[in-house]
Amino acid sequence: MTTMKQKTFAGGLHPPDSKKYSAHKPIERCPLPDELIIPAAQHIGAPAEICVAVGERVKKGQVIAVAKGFVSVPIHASTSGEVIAVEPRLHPMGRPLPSVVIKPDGADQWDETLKGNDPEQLDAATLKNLIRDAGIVGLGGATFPAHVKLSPPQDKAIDTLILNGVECEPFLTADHRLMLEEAERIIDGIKILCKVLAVDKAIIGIEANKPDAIEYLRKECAPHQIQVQSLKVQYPQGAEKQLIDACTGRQVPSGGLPMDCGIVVQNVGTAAAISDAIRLGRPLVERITTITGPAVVEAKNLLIAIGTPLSHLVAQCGGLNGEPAKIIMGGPMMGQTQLSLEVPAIRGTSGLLIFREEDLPQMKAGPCIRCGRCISVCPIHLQPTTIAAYARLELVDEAADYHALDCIECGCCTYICPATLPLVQSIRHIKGGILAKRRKL
Amino acid sequence: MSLAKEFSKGIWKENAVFKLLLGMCPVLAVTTSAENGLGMGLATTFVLVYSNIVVALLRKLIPSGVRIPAFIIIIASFVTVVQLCMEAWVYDLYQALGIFIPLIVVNCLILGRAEAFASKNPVVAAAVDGSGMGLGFTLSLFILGAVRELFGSGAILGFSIFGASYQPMLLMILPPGAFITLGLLLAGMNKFEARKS
Amino acid sequence: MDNQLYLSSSPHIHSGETTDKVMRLVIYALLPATLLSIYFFGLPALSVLLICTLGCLAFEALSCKLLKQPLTLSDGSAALTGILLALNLPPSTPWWLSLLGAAIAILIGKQVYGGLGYNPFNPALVARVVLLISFPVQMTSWTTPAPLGSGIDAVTAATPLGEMQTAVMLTGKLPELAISGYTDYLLGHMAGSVGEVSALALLLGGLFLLFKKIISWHIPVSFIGTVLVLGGIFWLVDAGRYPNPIFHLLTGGLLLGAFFMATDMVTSPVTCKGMLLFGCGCGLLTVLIRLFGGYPEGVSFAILLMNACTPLIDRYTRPKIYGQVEPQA
Amino acid sequence: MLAAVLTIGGIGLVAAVALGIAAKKFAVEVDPRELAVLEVLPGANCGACGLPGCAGYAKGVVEGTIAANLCTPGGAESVEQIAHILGIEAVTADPKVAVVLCQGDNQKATAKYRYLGLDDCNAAQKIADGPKACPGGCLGLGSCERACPFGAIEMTPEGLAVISREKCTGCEKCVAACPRQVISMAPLDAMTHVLCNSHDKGAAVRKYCQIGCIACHICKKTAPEAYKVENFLAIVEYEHHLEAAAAIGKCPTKCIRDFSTGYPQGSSYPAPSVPVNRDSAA
Repeated sequence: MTTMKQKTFAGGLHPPDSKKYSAHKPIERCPLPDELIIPAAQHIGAPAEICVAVGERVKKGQVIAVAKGFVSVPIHASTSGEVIAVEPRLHPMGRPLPSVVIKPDGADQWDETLKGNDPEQLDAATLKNLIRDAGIVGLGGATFPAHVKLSPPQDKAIDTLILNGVECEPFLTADHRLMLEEAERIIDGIKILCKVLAVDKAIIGIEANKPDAIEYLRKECAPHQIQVQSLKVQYPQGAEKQLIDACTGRQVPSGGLPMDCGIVVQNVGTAAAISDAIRLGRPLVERITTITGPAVVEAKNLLIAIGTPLSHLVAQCGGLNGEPAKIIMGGPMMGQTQLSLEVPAIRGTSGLLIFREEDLPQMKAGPCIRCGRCISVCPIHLQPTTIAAYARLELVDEAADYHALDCIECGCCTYICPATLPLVQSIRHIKGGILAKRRKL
Repeated sequence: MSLAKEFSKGIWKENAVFKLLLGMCPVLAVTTSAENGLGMGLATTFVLVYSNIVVALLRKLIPSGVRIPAFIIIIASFVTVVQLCMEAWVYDLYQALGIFIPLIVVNCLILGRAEAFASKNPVVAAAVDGSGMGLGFTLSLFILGAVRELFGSGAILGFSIFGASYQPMLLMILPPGAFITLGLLLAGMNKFEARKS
Repeated sequence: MDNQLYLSSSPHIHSGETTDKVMRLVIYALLPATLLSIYFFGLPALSVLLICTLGCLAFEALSCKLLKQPLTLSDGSAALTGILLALNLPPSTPWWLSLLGAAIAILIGKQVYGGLGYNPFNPALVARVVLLISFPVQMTSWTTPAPLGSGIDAVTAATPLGEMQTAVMLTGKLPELAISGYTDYLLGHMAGSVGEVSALALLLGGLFLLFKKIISWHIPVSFIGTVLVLGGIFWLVDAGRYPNPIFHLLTGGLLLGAFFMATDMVTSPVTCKGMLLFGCGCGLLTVLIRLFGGYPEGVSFAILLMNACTPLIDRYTRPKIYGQVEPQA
Repeated sequence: MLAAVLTIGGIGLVAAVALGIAAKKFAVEVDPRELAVLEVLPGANCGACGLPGCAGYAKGVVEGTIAANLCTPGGAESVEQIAHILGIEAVTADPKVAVVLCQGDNQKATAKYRYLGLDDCNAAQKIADGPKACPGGCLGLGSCERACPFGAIEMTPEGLAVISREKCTGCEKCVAACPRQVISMAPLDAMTHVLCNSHDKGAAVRKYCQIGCIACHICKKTAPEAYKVENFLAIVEYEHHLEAAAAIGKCPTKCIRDFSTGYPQGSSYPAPSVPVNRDSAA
C-alpha cells in the first residue's frame, strides 16, 4: 500500500456504497434485444438529426442521425438490421422524443467503411474530428460531447488531464469493472487524449474503495507516466469540480469550466471509447452499465448495445423479485426516475437501479430544524437550507445572491437532511427561476 | 358612510391598537394596570376629539404643504390642556403616566386621524370619528391593562380577583409582559377574524 | 389504471437520520445528568422532571389540536424541551410553577412562532427566564442535595455562584467555600438547579453528542473556552475578588448550557464560523453577567441574547463558496 | 400670557415662511394615479406594507413594484379600489377574469406516475412533464393558489384549482405561475367555457380523463358561431359567448360548463347567480 495521504475535497459525505452486489461480477455482453430504440437526443447540446428512413437497412456503426451544431455529435446504429420505425418513443427524459427503432438482423455486422488509424500518424485536429464523428460523449452520465471539452479556446492553457475513475455514486460498478478488465484501452485512450490536448500530465483519480483497480492500474500505468491517484471515499468526488480539487487542489472559478484552471476531465469509460474510435474506427454504439438494486434478482455489469430497452436488461439479470416502485437510470444520488422499463438505455446510462416499495425511504418532510448539516456536507459550501427557503418564497434575487446557480445538484443536502426536505429540488426550481429572470432582462 | 358607522369602525373594524397598531408607545408603556390604561385612553380620546374638530374646521384654510406642522400645533395645544387639567385634578394618575402624557403629541393615532380623516371631512363626522377611534383606543388600553394587572398582581382596577394566595407573575407588569400580551391578543383577534370570514 | 411507479427528483436514498432520531439521542445524552440529579435531589427533582416533561407534551398536543395541525409529539422536541426545562429549575420548584414553565416554553417559546424550527429563542430558556423574572423567590430558593435513601433532609442553601456573589458584594472578597470542594462540584454535591449539578454527568452526555455527531464541537468549545480564558484573565488580575476559571467551569449551568442549550440547532447559527462566534458571545456574556451583573448566574441570559443575534450572525458568516471569485473592485 | 402667544406665534410665522418658500422651490410632480391610490389608502402610515408610509406604498403600487394587497388596515375594500384605479385603462374596455380550463381532478383524470417531492406544479412539471397523464391538465399542487395576490384561487380536496369570479381582478399572475397554461383569461361576462386543455385526440383523452374534450364537434354543430375546434380541442369564441350556452347539455363528456349555474365539483366557491359586474364593486 501507499504511504501517501489520501486526498479529497472539503464537504461531501459517504453514503453506504452498496457496490458489493455487482463489484465482483465481470463484464458480460448482453445479447441483442428484439428491437433497439435509439433516440436522437443522447447528449447535452443540440439533438442529432435523423437521416435514415423506415425500411432502410443499416450496418452496425452506420450514422443514423447527424450532428447539428458544434455542441452535438452524430448517433450510430448499434447493430446491423432494418429500421422499422422513425417516431417519438418514450425517452429517459420522461417524454416521447424522436427515435430510430432498429430490428436487429442477428448478424451484428460492422459497417465496412469504418477503418482504424494509428494515432501516432494523425495530428490533434484530425483526432478531434474522429472523436466527434465517433459520437463520443462523457460516459460518466453527463454525456457532454467529448470533442467540445477537447477544444479549449486559445487563451486557456491546459496542463493536466484528469481521468475520472471515481465512480462515487453508490451501487454503480461499471467503471470499476472497466478499469479492472480494460486497462490497456483506457491507457491507450489517455495517450490519445494527451496528444490531442498536448499535455503530458495525466492523473487517474480512483476512490480508495476500489483497491484492486488502483493497484492494477498503477502497475499498468507505470511505464506510461500516468499517475494513479488514490482518493478518500467521499461523495461527490466524481463531480468534475470536486475531482479537480481532490487531485490538484485547484478550484474551478464559480461559473467557470475546468479549462479555466487548466484542466480537462474525462471519464475512464470515455477514454476507452476514444481508443476504440481511433484505433478500430468504431463509433460509440455500446457501453458498460451496472444493473442493480434490491429489486433485481442478480446484479450484473453488462456490455450493452445503445438503445436496448431496460426491460431486456432486467431480463438478462434474472428479472425482478417484486413489484418495482422506483426505476432509476444512473445512480441513486443523481439518477433520473423512469416512467417505464420500456425506455431504452442510452449513452449516458451508467446504471439501472430498481427499488421496490419496501426499499424506499418512507419519510414525511418536516420543518427545517436548522441543524446545518446540509451546509457542512455541501461540496460547493452553499447554504442549501437558506436557498431552499428563498425558493419556497420565490425570492429569486436573494437565492441568486446565495449562489444558487453554483449548485451541482449532487444531492448531499437532501440525503443528510433530518427533516427530509427536498432541498435539491427546491434549489433546482429556483435555479430555473433565476435563469428565466436573467433571460428576461 | 353613516355617522354610526364612522363611530363604530374605530371600536372594532379599524381599532387603533389591535388593527392599525398605532400609538404603540403608550400602549406598551402605561398599561401596567387597568386604571392606567383607562386614564391614558381617556386623555388621548380628549385630544383626539378636539384636534379632529379643529382640524376639520380649518381643513380648507390649511395649505396641504404645511398641514403636518399645523396639525402638530393644534394637537400640542390640546395635549398641554390635558396635561394641565390632569395635574390639577387627578394628580396621582398624572404622576403614574408621567412622560407619556406630553408624548401624546407624537401619538401617530392622533396625527393619523387628522391626516386621514379630519382633514378631508366635515366637523361633525370628524368629531364622531375622533370619539369612536378614541373610545376604541381607550377600550384596547383598558383590556390590555386589565389582562396585565390580572396576571401581574391578581387584581383588576385594584379589586383582588384570585385571592390572597395568588402568586403574582411579575413579568406581566414588566415591559416584556406588554409585548407578550399584545402579541397574544392580536393573534387571537386575527384568528377570530379569519374564522368569521 | 394509475401508474404505480414513483417518480421524484434525485437523490433517491436518504441517510435515515431524521429529526426524531436526533431529538431522541439528545434525550439519551441527558440521561446521566437526569438520573444523577434524581439520586441527589430525590423525589422533588423527579416530580419537577415529570411535570415539566408531561406538561410540555400536553401543551404541545393542545396547541396542535387548537391550530388543527397534525400531532407533532413523535418528533420528540416537546419532550426534550420539557427535560431541559426541568434541568434548569430548582429541585424545590412547586408543581404549579413547573406546569406554568411548560406552558410558557411550548406555547410562548415555541408554538406562537409556528412550532419546531421557527422559534428564535430556546423554548426551555424562555420559560426559565420568564419564571425567574416573575417569581424570583421560588426560583432562587435552592436546597442542598439529599441523596435518595440517605435520610438527610434537604436544607436551604445558596448555590456556589450565589454565595460568591453575595460575599463579593458584602466584603469585596471571595468566600472561602468558592475555592475548595471541586470534587463535590464535579460530582454534583452542591446546591443548584436539577440539571446543573454534576459537571461529570453533563460532560459525559456532551461527549456522547459530539461522538454521535449530533452537535459539532464549535459551540461548546468556543463557549467554554471563552469562559475559561476570560474568567482566567479576571482571576489573574485579582484572585481575591474573582474566582478561578475552574470554579466558573464546574459551577452553575455552564456545562448544561454549553452542551445542551446553546447547541439547540433551531436557535443557533448554521455555519461553523457563526457557531464559533455564537459560542464566544455566549461565553463573554456569561462571564460579564456572573462577575458584574445583578444575577449570580448568566448562562441563560447569555444564550437568549445570543439567540437573538443568530439571524444576524448567519447573515454575516456565509461560507466562502467553492471557486468563489472575489468581486473585482 | 403675552409671552406665550408671541413665542408660539413667532415660531409659527418663521416656520411658515420657510416652509412656504420650500414648498414652491422643491415642488414635485406626482403621477395622478399615485394621488388617487393614496386617497383610498387609510393614511395610517402604519408600515404594514413594508414601506415607511402610505405615499411610498402608493408609488410602489402604481409603478407595479409592489403587490396591491399589502395594506392590512385598508383591508379588502382598499384592495378593490386600488385594483380599480390601476385597472382603469385595461379593465373598463374589456374586463377579464382567469378561468382554469380543466376539470380533471385526481378522481377523474389518470396519473402517469406517483409524484414525490416539492409541492409545486413547476417542480413537478420538470419530472417527466408532470404526474398527470393528460399533458394539459391541472397538476393540482397549488402554484397558482400561492401566486394569487387576492386569494381568489382555491384547491379542491381532489386537487383542482378553482378561481372565484368575484375575487379575481384579472392580474394574470396565475397565468404566469402555471407551468401547463391551464389558466386562461376570458371576458368577465362570458359564463360558458370549455373546461379542458388537452390537445390530444379523442381516443387518447378518453384513456386518461373522464371529463376531457374529445373533439366530437357536437358543440360546434349545436352552436356553430360560438365554438371552434382546434387541435382536437373545442374553444369558445368569446365574441359569441351568449350562444355558447346552447351546447352545455349536449357535451357528451360534460366539459362545457356554465359558471352562472355551477362551479367545478368540490369547489367551496358559490356560483354567482348573476354575472359579476366589476364596475359596481368599485
